[in-house]
Amino acid sequence: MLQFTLRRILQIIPTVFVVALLIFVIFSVVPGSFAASLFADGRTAADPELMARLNRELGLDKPLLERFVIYIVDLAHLDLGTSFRTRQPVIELINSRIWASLELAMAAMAFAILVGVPLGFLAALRPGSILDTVTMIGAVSGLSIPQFWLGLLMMYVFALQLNWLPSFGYGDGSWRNIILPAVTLGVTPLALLARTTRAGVLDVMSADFVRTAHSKGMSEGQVVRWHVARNALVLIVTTVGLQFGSLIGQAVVIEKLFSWPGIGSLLVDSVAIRDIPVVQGAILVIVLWFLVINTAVDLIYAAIDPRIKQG
Amino acid sequence: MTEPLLDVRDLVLDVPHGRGSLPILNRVSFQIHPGEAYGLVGESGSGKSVTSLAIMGLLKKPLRVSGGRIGFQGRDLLTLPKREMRKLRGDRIAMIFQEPMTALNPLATVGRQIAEMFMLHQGKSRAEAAPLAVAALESVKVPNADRRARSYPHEMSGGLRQRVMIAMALACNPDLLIADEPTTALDVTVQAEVLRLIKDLCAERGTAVLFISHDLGVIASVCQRVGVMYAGCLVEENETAALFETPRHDYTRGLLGALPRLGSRAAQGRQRLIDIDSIIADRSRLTETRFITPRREETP
Amino acid sequence: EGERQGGTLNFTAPYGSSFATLDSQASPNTQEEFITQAIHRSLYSWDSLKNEPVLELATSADVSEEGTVYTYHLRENAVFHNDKPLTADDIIYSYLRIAAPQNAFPGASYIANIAGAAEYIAGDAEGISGLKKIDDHTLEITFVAPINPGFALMMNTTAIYPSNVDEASFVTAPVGLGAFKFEEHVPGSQVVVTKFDKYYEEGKPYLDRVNLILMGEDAARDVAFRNKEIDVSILGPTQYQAYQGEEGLKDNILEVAEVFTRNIGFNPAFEPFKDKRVRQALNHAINAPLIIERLVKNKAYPASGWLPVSSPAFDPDKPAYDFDPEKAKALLAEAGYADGFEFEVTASPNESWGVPIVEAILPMLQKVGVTVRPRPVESAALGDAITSNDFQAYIWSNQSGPDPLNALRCFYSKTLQSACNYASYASPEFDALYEQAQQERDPAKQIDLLRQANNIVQDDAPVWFFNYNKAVMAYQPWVHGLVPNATELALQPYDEIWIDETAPDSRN
Amino acid sequence: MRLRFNLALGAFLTTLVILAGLLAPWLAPFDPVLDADLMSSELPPDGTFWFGTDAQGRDVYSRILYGAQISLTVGIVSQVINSVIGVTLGMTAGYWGGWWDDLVSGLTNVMLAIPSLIFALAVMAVLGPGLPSLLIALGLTNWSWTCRIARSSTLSLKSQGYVQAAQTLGYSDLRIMFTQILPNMMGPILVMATLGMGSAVLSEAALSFLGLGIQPPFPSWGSMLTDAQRLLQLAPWVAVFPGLAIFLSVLGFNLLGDGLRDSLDPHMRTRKP
Amino acid sequence: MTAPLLEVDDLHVRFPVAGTGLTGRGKRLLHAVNGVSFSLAKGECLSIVGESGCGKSTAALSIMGLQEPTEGEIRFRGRPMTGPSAPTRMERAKAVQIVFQDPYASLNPRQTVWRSLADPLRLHGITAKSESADRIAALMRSVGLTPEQAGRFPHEFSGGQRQRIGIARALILEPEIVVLDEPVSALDVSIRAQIINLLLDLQDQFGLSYLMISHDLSVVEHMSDRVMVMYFGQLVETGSWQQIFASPAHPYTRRLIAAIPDPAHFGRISAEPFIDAPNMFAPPAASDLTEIAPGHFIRRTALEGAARA
Ligand SMILES: Nc1ncnc2c1ncn2[C@@H]1O[C@H](COP(=O)(O)OP(=O)(O)OP(=O)(O)O)[C@@H](O)[C@H]1O
Ligand SMILES: Nc1ncnc2c1ncn2[C@@H]1O[C@H](COP(=O)(O)OP(=O)(O)OP(=O)(O)O)[C@@H](O)[C@H]1O
Ligand SMILES: [Mg+2]
Ligand SMILES: [Mg+2]
Repeated sequence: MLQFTLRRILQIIPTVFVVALLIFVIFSVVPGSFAASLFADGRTAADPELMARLNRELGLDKPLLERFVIYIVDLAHLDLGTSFRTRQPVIELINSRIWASLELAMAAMAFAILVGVPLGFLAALRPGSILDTVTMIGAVSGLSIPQFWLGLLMMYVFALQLNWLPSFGYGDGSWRNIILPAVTLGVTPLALLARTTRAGVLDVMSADFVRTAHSKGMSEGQVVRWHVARNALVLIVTTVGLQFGSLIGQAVVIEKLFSWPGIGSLLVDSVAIRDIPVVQGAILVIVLWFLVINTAVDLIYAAIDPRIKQG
Repeated sequence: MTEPLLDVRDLVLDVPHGRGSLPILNRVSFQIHPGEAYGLVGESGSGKSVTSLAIMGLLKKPLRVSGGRIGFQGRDLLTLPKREMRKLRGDRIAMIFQEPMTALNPLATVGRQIAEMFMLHQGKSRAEAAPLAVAALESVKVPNADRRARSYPHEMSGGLRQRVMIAMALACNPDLLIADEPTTALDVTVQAEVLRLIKDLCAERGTAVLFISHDLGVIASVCQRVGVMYAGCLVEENETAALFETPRHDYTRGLLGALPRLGSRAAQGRQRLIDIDSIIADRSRLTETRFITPRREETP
Repeated sequence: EGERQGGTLNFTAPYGSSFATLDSQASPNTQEEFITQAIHRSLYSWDSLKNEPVLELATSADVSEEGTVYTYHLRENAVFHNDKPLTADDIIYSYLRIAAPQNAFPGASYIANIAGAAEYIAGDAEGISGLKKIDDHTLEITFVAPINPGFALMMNTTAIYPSNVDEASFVTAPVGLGAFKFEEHVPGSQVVVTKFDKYYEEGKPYLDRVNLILMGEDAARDVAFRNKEIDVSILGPTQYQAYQGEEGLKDNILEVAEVFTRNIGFNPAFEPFKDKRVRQALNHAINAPLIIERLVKNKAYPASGWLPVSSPAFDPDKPAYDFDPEKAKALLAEAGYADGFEFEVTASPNESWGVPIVEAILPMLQKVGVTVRPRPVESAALGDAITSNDFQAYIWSNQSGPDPLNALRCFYSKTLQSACNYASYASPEFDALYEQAQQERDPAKQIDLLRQANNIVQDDAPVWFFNYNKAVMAYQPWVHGLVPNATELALQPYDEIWIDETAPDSRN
Repeated sequence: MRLRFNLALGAFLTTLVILAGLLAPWLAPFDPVLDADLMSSELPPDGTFWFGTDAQGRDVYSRILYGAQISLTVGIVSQVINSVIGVTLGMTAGYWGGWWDDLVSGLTNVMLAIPSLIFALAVMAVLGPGLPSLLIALGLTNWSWTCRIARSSTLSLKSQGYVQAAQTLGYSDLRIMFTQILPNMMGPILVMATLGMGSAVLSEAALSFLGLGIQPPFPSWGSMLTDAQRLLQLAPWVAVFPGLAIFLSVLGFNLLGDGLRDSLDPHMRTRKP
Repeated sequence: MTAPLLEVDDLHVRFPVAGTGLTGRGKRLLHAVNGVSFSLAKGECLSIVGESGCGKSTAALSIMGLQEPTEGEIRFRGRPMTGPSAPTRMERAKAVQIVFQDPYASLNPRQTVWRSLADPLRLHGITAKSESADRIAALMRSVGLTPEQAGRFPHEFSGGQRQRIGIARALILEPEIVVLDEPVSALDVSIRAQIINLLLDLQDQFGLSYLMISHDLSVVEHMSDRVMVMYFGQLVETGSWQQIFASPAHPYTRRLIAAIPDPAHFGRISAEPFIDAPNMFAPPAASDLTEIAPGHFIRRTALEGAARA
């Protein structure tokens, strides 16, 4: 098990390396520059000398290959570089944002799990019932709604019309601020979870060993508790992991809309002003998060499912 | 003759189809006496499995029983309340399925899965049930039962898994064991071991067996009496030896002649195998043919 | 009038969802100026009411004969938040830091006016020769030309930092001379500043605390303002219109003509735009007032020329191009484009000076036979596209004040295209007038020359003159002391602001 | 029963979008770009302007009809690109195995690890806003799932008797892939593509919101919705209709995809009542 | 005996199996086929029997060219089918064809039967419509179907009919050898007889050589001329069908035969004692087969190993 764990963790490294390479290449050909973005709002006249000086100071005048080597060497020392804009280490910037993102992702995921899994379970236990139909229609609708449209609607209804919740921002970090963005963000994973849970439970319910369990004289409830739940969990854990892992990436839009100070809005803002080290750092961290979560899921998986450890 | 343990009478089964229904079983009747091994043979789709599921009360949705009765120890299983039926299942009537791979929960140790029988029917706690499960495994001659009880189904070979199924089925000393093609998925040599196990254990404990197979050879080596099913009907029933010697029904005759028999080439040279289709020209007529028993000798 | 001490102000920073840095000298963005405004002070400051720069950290300044040497007598009561009293050393330290070549700070171009600064910036000198400390509270600065140094040295990027603090800490824990001291930065959310008891202005500030809340999205700001979660909000056009029509909101709106001119710049390298008549025709063909009324919701003043209404050199008598499609067609025909032509406008997504405006002029120009296509670019790529002269036309918003001399520099033919002569304008008449104005020491005459120069630009129409921004701020009824700052309305003197007792409890 | 209803509703909505797109020039009462009269901007829905007008005075109804063309283009083209990339890589990887398989699988894992919206954002930043960039960006982002499915389908089809028979009959690898494997995995690929169309339309909206979508004057639903965001209070219809259009068309694609999957997978069919 | 059509010489097939080490290293080799040699004469039916997983199919796939042998040589009419001078797929196609176990997976569901039969013909240069039509019609009749039925799709046929089509496809290029991998074990009892009869008829008609894999010994006895018994990748006994069934010499062969439930001997289950399974990753060194009677060979080491266990 320890070997398995270590091996899965080691497997992350090449992926991260390729991702780093990929985003370096992409952002080395991106049009626009940090220096020019300083004057983009037209508030100050562009100063070509300043721009040239800035590019030199930021090392942007060096050849591409040299920059890449520096970047990779730094990366190997766990140094994500220095932000063009704030001239702070990127790692500090990310550290100041990642926790808000994690908070949001966890809240959204908690919402999705607490609502989605029970709904999917109940729907699967009574296929064809009204609850099932409504849940499944709701789920496919949840997957079809443009997220920021939903966010806007929620903002207007719950914040403006009903005045129940604050509409934006992190505030002082109270739970009231997180509700709207978390719910908006949680809709997609919720819908997916409800669907996979239902499908998973139905799948397990039609498995032969469930028939065996019935033939032993178990009641429906016992079958579900003793045999179905754990098997369905395997599927649910996968979906939860995939969703949780990619949630931070998906949160970009929601973070922007709700002015949530997470890594997603940092990323978008940094792309807009071409603060490339921050962009690269943020993407790497988001990817790393995805990989770590998925590795964790694999490990959980191995803990639940004895068949995994072998291979 | 003793009172039959299982008395299936005129069992009719169908599935709703449009306004009407499609027949699946057509007035199937047979009896099994305590301690007796009864074989059901027939081609694929003839209704062997649904018969066994009907007895267990495990028919799935579209299938329904629309006539007849299934008597078991004097009670009609078809009218038994669900709770009562649950108590019988596993305790008095147990079942072994074809695929030992999928019939076991992959995420639970086999010991746990056997122990459940004691927890369900004898009110044992988990701790009390565990050693009983090991004992059950020992009874089906699983080596190292103690260690095996802690392993998962995927860690076992097909033959071992089927032994686990047998241990599970026989855990509560049922009066009737239903085995639905328990060896089809196994290698010949393993099949022989499993068959012997079923045969010996049931004989030892006096458990009656309803043994389902499409392989006459397998049936012959386990059962005293055989029923031949065809298209939802029981077309012939007889003592095993008698059935082989003097098959009366065309279908039975076809079935016996369709397969080469070991040693026959050496004895008689290569003979052309019988093509059942050529014997039974009109398959649809067959469903209307009457049930043939040794007592009511009729030819269709 | 009953200024009241105490309370908390929730002020929005509306230009993005984060503060880039707390080091004001390092950032040219408006977003960071909110922090500067609260925490820092520069040598000069902008007087919104007089509409001119005034001395801030000095009580008086003596100017030499030729107008190039200034002797500043610094305030004796000014103290940094770390208790260090302000001395001439701090100013020299700050200007050196701003201009240091390895820093590449945006404020360097303002320091460049000081004698010897250019050499220092280029890395050829150890210090700036024009900066001389006379004593702790007397500083002599020599400028390269007789200019008004106030415009440059009032900028937030030329803020004065204490000379006894580790530089690295400016990014995270700024120390300044302002009325408020830094308390806390919640990244991506807000910066909190609190009252500085030793502030040099007697009795100020009134507020105990200001929360500078980040809120880039209009809609979010709107909702928050209506929920009374924030005390002031910068309004976009549609919100402006909505607020004007609502009881309880419409009375608390502050408007000012800001010193920005929105325009479509024409590249004379593109064949049709070589002809002045084509450029004029386009000015006639577009119904700017209608766009301003309907699309910009009157949150702008129609532009009659380059210099804005609030500029001292603005000429109220010079009429704007009238909307006259017939005349436009005639001009186009004269120029040989009777059948029209097609061109691309490089545009960012900005709602007030971006693609939506191009969309609105598209049918108007179609009517005179000219086909226009937006070429959308990201905001970050707009500057690059324009300064690299890679466009047929662009739509932008450019600063056109408050200093008219500096504003018109962008049409001086010796100014590089990439510097700010984006439309590559070159006119001998204009150049002559401009050079004269540069030398003129009498402010009134200088203004007059600039006014004439401005009118030449208008006649030549190197750009389509669209509008001057009207900045609009909504504030809650309990907020007092806001001023119409033409340089940037959102920048308010926090030390002047106070709130009355009708404010919600959370802020009282 | 429910299966058929869902499939029918999905087919209906999808047909509606296709018809709206194809017939836009005839159905739309106004030009989506040029009929912009600022004097009639932000009018609520009425007899002339069924869905009202937007800030530039354009007819929202006409723009939505034309917007269907763009959404369909985005959905179809991006999914065609996705499927071609995914199927080519997945099928060859599954069929040939070896280092090529390792390479493709590695690449797939990398792509899966980068959230698709962020990858699209990066590609859009490089290519600049606009329809062609968007098609490329979305076409390059979601092939990894298709690739995985194509690979695993190929692996299972490869061991099917008829594929092995084709090898023994002398078919070349390419011929086997095109005549034996590809036709037999079109089902799941089609399902992926249909579902992918929905997410492409959603991604278009999200990218527009982030300032990197298709830019005006093209009447894309995403950019309409983004523009309408600031009008939400003054002229809610400008936001409501494009939002609904996105929702209903994506719902259509999703229901159709689900329906196709269920009807292609008999296992699912028997399970659903 | 005539010159052998097919010769298999010391065939080895090993599969790398991923290890469980830290980086997935420590790969192990699974010896699926371990030194198998035999030859097949024209018109002969040679059967391979053995436990599930003992390498029967792998050996067959190597002969078909679907699995590269790790070692050893396969010759068709003396010409090597493996190694550098191996024939192309096209050339090989006319020598050996295969009939698969699962009739449901062995036909492309998206092609009509006609296309499944016509395409290979076209590929092999028979482009004339009339010629290929004639050949298909004749073949359809030979396997007991009508030419008209060729226009249908596989799902319109029953399992037995599909198996007939599978046989037709194997014969369409007129190969000399047909490999039968469990040709009847997936079929219902009632249909098996038809297919067995058909296979024997076709062998007569076309002078085919069969290499049959089966674990159903009664079918093997019925059809084969010679029988090879395989046990964990190795041949343990080969001989004529009479020798194998009348006087099995290897304990595994004996066990196999004894395990067959025989209707004639109802009530009797015989099971020889268990032999411990050899380790597939470290198989016993191959030793030569010993001839115990003319044409009857047996492997000694395995025998002794088994006897010891
Ligand atoms: N859920 C169902 N719905 C409709 N028909 C069914 C259902 N289950 C079984 N049947 C039909 O009932 C008939 C009998 O099936 P059953 O499974 O009992 O056959 P069997 O004799 O066990 O065959 P096999 O040897 O293949 O297991 C078949 O014709 C089958 O098609
Ligand atoms: N591609 C492969 N990769 C790894 N191992 C394989 C592969 N193919 C077969 N094997 C292994 O090789 C051994 C022999 O397999 P093979 O399919 O030849 O057995 P078989 O005798 O045909 O069995 P059956 O009677 O079950 O068909 C088995 O242990 C199998 O797991
Ligand atoms: Mg059955
Ligand atoms: Mg095999």
